[in-house]
Amino acid sequence: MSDTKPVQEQAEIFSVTKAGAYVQFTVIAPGVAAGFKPGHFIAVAVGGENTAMGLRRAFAIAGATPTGAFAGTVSFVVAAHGPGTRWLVQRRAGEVLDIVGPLGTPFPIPNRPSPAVLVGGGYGSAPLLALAQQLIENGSQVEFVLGAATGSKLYGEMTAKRMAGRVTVTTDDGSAGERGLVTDVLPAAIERIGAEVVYACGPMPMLAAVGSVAQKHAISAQVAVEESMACGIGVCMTCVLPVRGDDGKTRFVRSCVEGPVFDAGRVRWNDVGQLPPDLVGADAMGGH
Amino acid sequence: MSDTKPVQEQAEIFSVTKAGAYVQFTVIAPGVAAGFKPGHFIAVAVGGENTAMGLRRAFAIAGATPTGAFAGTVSFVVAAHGPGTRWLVQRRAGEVLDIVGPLGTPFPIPNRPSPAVLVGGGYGSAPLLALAQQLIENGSQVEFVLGAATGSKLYGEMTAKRMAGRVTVTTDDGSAGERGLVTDVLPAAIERIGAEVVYACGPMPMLAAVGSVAQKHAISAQVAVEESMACGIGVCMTCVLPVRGDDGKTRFVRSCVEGPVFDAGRVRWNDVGQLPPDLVGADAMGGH
Amino acid sequence: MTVDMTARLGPLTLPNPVLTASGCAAAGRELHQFFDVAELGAVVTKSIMRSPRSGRPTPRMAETPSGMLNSIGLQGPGIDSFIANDLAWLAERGARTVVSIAGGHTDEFVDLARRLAGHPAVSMIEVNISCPNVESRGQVFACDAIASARVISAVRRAADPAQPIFAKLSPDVTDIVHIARACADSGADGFSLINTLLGMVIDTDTLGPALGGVTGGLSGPAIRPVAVRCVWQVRKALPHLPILGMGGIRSGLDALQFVLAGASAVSVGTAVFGDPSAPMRILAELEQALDERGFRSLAEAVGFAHLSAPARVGRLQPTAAEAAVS
Amino acid sequence: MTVDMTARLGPLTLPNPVLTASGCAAAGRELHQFFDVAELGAVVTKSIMRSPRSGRPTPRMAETPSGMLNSIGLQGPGIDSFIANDLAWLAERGARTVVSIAGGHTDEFVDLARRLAGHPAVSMIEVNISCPNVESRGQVFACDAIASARVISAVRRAADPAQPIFAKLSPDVTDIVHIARACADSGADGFSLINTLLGMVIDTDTLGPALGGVTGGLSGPAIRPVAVRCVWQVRKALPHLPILGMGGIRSGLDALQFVLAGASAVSVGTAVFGDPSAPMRILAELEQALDERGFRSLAEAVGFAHLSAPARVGRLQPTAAEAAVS
Ligand SMILES: Cc1cc2nc3c(=O)[nH]c(=O)nc-3n(C[C@H](O)[C@H](O)[C@H](O)COP(=O)(O)OP(=O)(O)OC[C@H]3O[C@@H](n4cnc5c(N)ncnc54)[C@H](O)[C@@H]3O)c2cc1C
Ligand SMILES: Cc1cc2nc3c(=O)[nH]c(=O)nc-3n(C[C@H](O)[C@H](O)[C@H](O)COP(=O)(O)OP(=O)(O)OC[C@H]3O[C@@H](n4cnc5c(N)ncnc54)[C@H](O)[C@@H]3O)c2cc1C
Ligand SMILES: Cc1cc2nc3c(=O)[nH]c(=O)nc-3n(C[C@H](O)[C@H](O)[C@H](O)COP(=O)(O)O)c2cc1C
Ligand SMILES: Cc1cc2nc3c(=O)[nH]c(=O)nc-3n(C[C@H](O)[C@H](O)[C@H](O)COP(=O)(O)O)c2cc1C
Ligand code: FES
Ligand code: FES
Repeated sequence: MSDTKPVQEQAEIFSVTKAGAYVQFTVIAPGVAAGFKPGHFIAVAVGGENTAMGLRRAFAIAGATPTGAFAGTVSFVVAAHGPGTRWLVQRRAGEVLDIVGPLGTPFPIPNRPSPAVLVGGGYGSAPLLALAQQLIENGSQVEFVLGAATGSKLYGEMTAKRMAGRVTVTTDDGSAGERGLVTDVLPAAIERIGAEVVYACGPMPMLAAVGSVAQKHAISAQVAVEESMACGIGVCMTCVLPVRGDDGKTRFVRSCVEGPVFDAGRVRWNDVGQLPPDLVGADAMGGH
Repeated sequence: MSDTKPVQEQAEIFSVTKAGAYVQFTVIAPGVAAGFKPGHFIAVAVGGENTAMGLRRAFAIAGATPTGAFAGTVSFVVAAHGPGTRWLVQRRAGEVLDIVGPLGTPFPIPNRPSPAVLVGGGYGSAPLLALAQQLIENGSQVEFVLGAATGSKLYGEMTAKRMAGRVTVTTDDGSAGERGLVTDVLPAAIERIGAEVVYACGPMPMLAAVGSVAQKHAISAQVAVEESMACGIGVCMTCVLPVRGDDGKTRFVRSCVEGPVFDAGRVRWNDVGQLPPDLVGADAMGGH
Repeated sequence: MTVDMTARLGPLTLPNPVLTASGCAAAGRELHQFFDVAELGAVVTKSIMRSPRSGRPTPRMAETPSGMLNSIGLQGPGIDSFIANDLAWLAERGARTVVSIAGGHTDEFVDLARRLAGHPAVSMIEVNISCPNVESRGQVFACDAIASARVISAVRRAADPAQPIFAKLSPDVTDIVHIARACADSGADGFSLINTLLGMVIDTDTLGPALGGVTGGLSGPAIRPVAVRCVWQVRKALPHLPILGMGGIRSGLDALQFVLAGASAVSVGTAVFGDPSAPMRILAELEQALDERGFRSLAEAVGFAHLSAPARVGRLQPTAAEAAVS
Repeated sequence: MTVDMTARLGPLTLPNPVLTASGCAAAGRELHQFFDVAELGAVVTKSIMRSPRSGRPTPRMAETPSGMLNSIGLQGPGIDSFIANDLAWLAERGARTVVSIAGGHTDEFVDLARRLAGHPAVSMIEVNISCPNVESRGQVFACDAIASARVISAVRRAADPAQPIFAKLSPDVTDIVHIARACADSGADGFSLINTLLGMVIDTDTLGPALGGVTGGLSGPAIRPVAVRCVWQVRKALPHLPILGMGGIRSGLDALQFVLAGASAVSVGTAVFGDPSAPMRILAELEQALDERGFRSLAEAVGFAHLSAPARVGRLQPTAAEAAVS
């Protein structure tokens, strides 16, 4: 379990701004901001009073400003997907959101400066911006690879450029940057800076692919996954992934607590949604 | 069934104004306004998208302006009671309400001028204001008796005064008008103008009491009831009351279609919520 | 948009698969103010019994989260008045009609079926066996396979052979497939799934039951997952018998869930209370949803979810295909 | 506010009547970040089995109107690890603990009960018989009176006499009172009502079942009316046995419905996912609601709704009294 204690806050919306296909929120949540590390996420209640939607929605924290002259704020990026996110993107500054966070296990930071490539798919780049800043502060060289289906679904390109200088963009339709996938350009980026680690956030197939590229270069890939979550705090067991442990055994582990950040090399990507027979406890499932 | 055909309209809120303990809405609903007669009600969808509240809420139409220079409007008065009305009173001008109406059977209008006393309990006075205007137009003398638990729960006193001149007010706590019940002052009002009919709208116990006062004066009382309604259009049978028919037999009749206006003398007030054995079809309930 | 929306309920063919639900549309008259009831797949009328019935005392309903409880108690005018007035009115309008019948004992069901025999306006009979059997301490017929079988076989024998009979089952049973099998073996031409779940609300002001009938039937979107599960189970066990699916359908995508699970047509009930024109809207939404997913006909989609993921993928639009394989 | 909130579950006395629900609070650790779990009436732990269990493949949940489906499949570390880690942690915190046990056959339940005997942290055992019986083609124990009775009597004999055992029943049965009676006759000290309803969602993009487990358990406010009805029926039939009520409780007034219907305490499950501190909020709201209605103790309110309206009126606050008589 992450060492920072999550809190529940009634967070006033400070600003809501459109960012391409997405909507970026900044909310006043000093308690969440205080504990924030890159890779953490929040769980937001949606639908308001008398809603039929009882479950929270999870969003990666894109950044946080700890309490100083002003109360601490937290920002996150929302893609309208279904009813909950559609409700969310209709909120306005001044309204209050019920949020819980910071949740999950953040990205591990190397204890000595190490060149890193940060790979973001769609809004997946949101948590990487704060991560980049932290890496740069500890003296690491960073380079970005941002990909999306189309140009409007890229996020944070400008900020990334400002921080890291080098940003390679790919889109499936070629509407921005190079036509293709992030994994087409990732190897070059890794070699350019002699990266010792790759960080990634985005759709699961992309994370799996990034993982194998890193493996080919014999470096580690730390990736933030998205699994359907009912509670987000570790009590319900809906969000599990098959992950290899130190003992070499694979278990279903909670991506809301042990994750969302995992070492890509330990996730059994091809077994996601399956029940591999060698999984610890799979034998006991026989009768049921 | 009422002869006017109800319509469903997406009605923009033209104005929302506080009126004592109540909130008065005026919405743009030409179709509803066109068919309106005093006593009609509307059914309003509440809670918005993804709400857990699937049923409409019923409100008496307080008044309507048919389409002329501007599109027709309909007004109604809301008392915050439970989640649905609490949601409603938080709406603002410019928002859109999904309403169905006009619904129900309106107040019967005597075909020749006839002095009438109009008795309103709480927001029950709302539909009586439009009724008074119609009666006055057909040459009938009208007088108002308005009652409520307390002064802030009176509605329409000023408008009533302007239209009818004579308005007697009673409150349970004496905070406005005379301390007491509408039925304490009703007999005097009836005698003052030699009323030939009493119209009333308000809580059921009040309607029953008004009915017996009218009976003592051997005049008819036309009262608008409030029964819990699921559909408001006559298809579900939740809103029934035990009402005596022309054949002298009592049946459960739908207050959303045959009502909400009934001849008080025909409603078996003491049997509301009961299953009187002489009710048509009560014998068939044996096994079930 | 050129999806063939023809719905086949065994021997019965309807121009489209969206019907009303018994008890949620009376006999069509009131909804006819909002749309032409002849445009429905069919009107399903409120369950009718032999004699006039008062129904239960009020309060008869309580709103619940994404649903409602009702305890109407089958109020109705009795079969004679129903045929003379309601059925006649529906016939005039050219509305296809599914007549729902209910009884306190087998004989009552039989009488009702006989009375409807040969009536041109009757497309089908829905046998509401989710009602109390006076001969067994008011236990609901549909909760007992033997009682259900007895009613269905008797009705099948008594009814006009040209009129298909569907058994309307209750979800309040340990094994709905067991009940469905008993009905199938007794000659049911299909199933209406599902009736309401038995529920209760305590009024926290009066501190007693909120309903005059103490308990009531739970309906609306709240019960949809239970209804879809029942349709899925019965379709899996008895794939040759058609299903009229219902339970919390409020949109075309809700209806699509039932179709994919195995329903050949759907009834829209409680949703009508919130939106009187819901059936017509849902029909349009369902046709569009089928079209977007590459189905050329409703029939292709019936029971589609029972196919394996790979078998389904061929037919899916890109986005869905990804989801299915990923 | 001076309402005595002491809750009595047969031999067991708890300082207050609000517990977590099995599978919705793991073993308390995570919720302890939001409030002190020792302040709960008790922590009810996720059903534990003999050996480690992987649970079912994902997706394991689908949101539904005012509810959700889950198909976790009883993932857990097995009894040894549970006692060594989870139970030890709860004991350290001084948290009262209700341990939920599940098994594939009677022997597994018995072993589990034995392993828990004499453990000081165990206030009570909740026997989750709403799980599949491997010896009868995976039929759920709680759907068969004989299988239920067999498990309960075996567990009662094997368990520490000082540890009350509650039978947790499934609502997916024709007659829950029949199952409850069988459990009572077999020595159950009380009942936990209710477990989830079997439900299903079809994903309209993949056109197949939304859950890896195909069907799942429906929980949340959607099922509350069914849960209240089950509590009412069992309380009416077996008034001498205590009930732990649950199913869609999200507020103090929701909890009050269960208490009035006959529950001596309540479990808060799905609501925790939407509001991690829900149990503490609900406890405060329930105490206030009891106070406003003139109850001096929780005990006075248990089963109150079974009294006749006149009998109730004496005790009501004015507004409610009017409502009750009008
Ligand atoms: C750790 C984590 C971080 C995330 N970060 C972001 C982010 O920064 N920006 C963003 O736009 N989205 C993010 N998501 C995805 C976001 O949570 C879903 O898009 C959202 O929950 C969908 O809700 P909905 O009501 O719009 O859609 P619906 O499909 O109606 O949601 C129904 C249910 O499924 C769950 N669900 C559906 N899709 C997803 C999904 N992709 N991931 C998890 N749960 C899902 C919902 O939580 C809800 O319980 C993140 C998800 C996770 C798990
Ligand atoms: C013909 C008619 C005319 C009405 N006119 C007015 C009016 O002009 N102004 C006004 O403020 N109120 C009026 N009411 C009452 C109003 O409909 C209820 O106060 C409202 O439905 C309560 O909804 P809620 O969600 O706030 O309360 P809840 O108690 O949460 O409602 C739950 C359910 O019970 C039903 N219900 C609860 N109380 C009533 C009630 N008193 N009458 C009918 N249904 C009820 C609701 O429709 C809903 O389905 C009228 C009711 C009827 C039947
Ligand atoms: C007010 C009401 C009355 C009903 N009356 C009947 C009835 O008379 N006969 C019947 O078979 N089902 C009856 N039902 C059940 C519906 O036909 C339907 O099976 C159930 O409500 C589930 O569908 P829904 O969620 O779309 O309403 C009634 C339902 C409601 C809400
Ligand atoms: C995710 C999840 C997991 C559950 N796991 C269990 C379990 O392991 N054992 C059990 O007896 N009940 C389990 N339940 C059922 C709950 O304990 C409870 O009986 C049911 O959810 C109804 O209460 P609720 O609506 O408050 O959640 C689970 C429920 C959910 C939602
Ligand atoms: S979402 Fe509940 S355990 Fe992860
Ligand atoms: S409210 Fe449905 S019939 Fe009157």
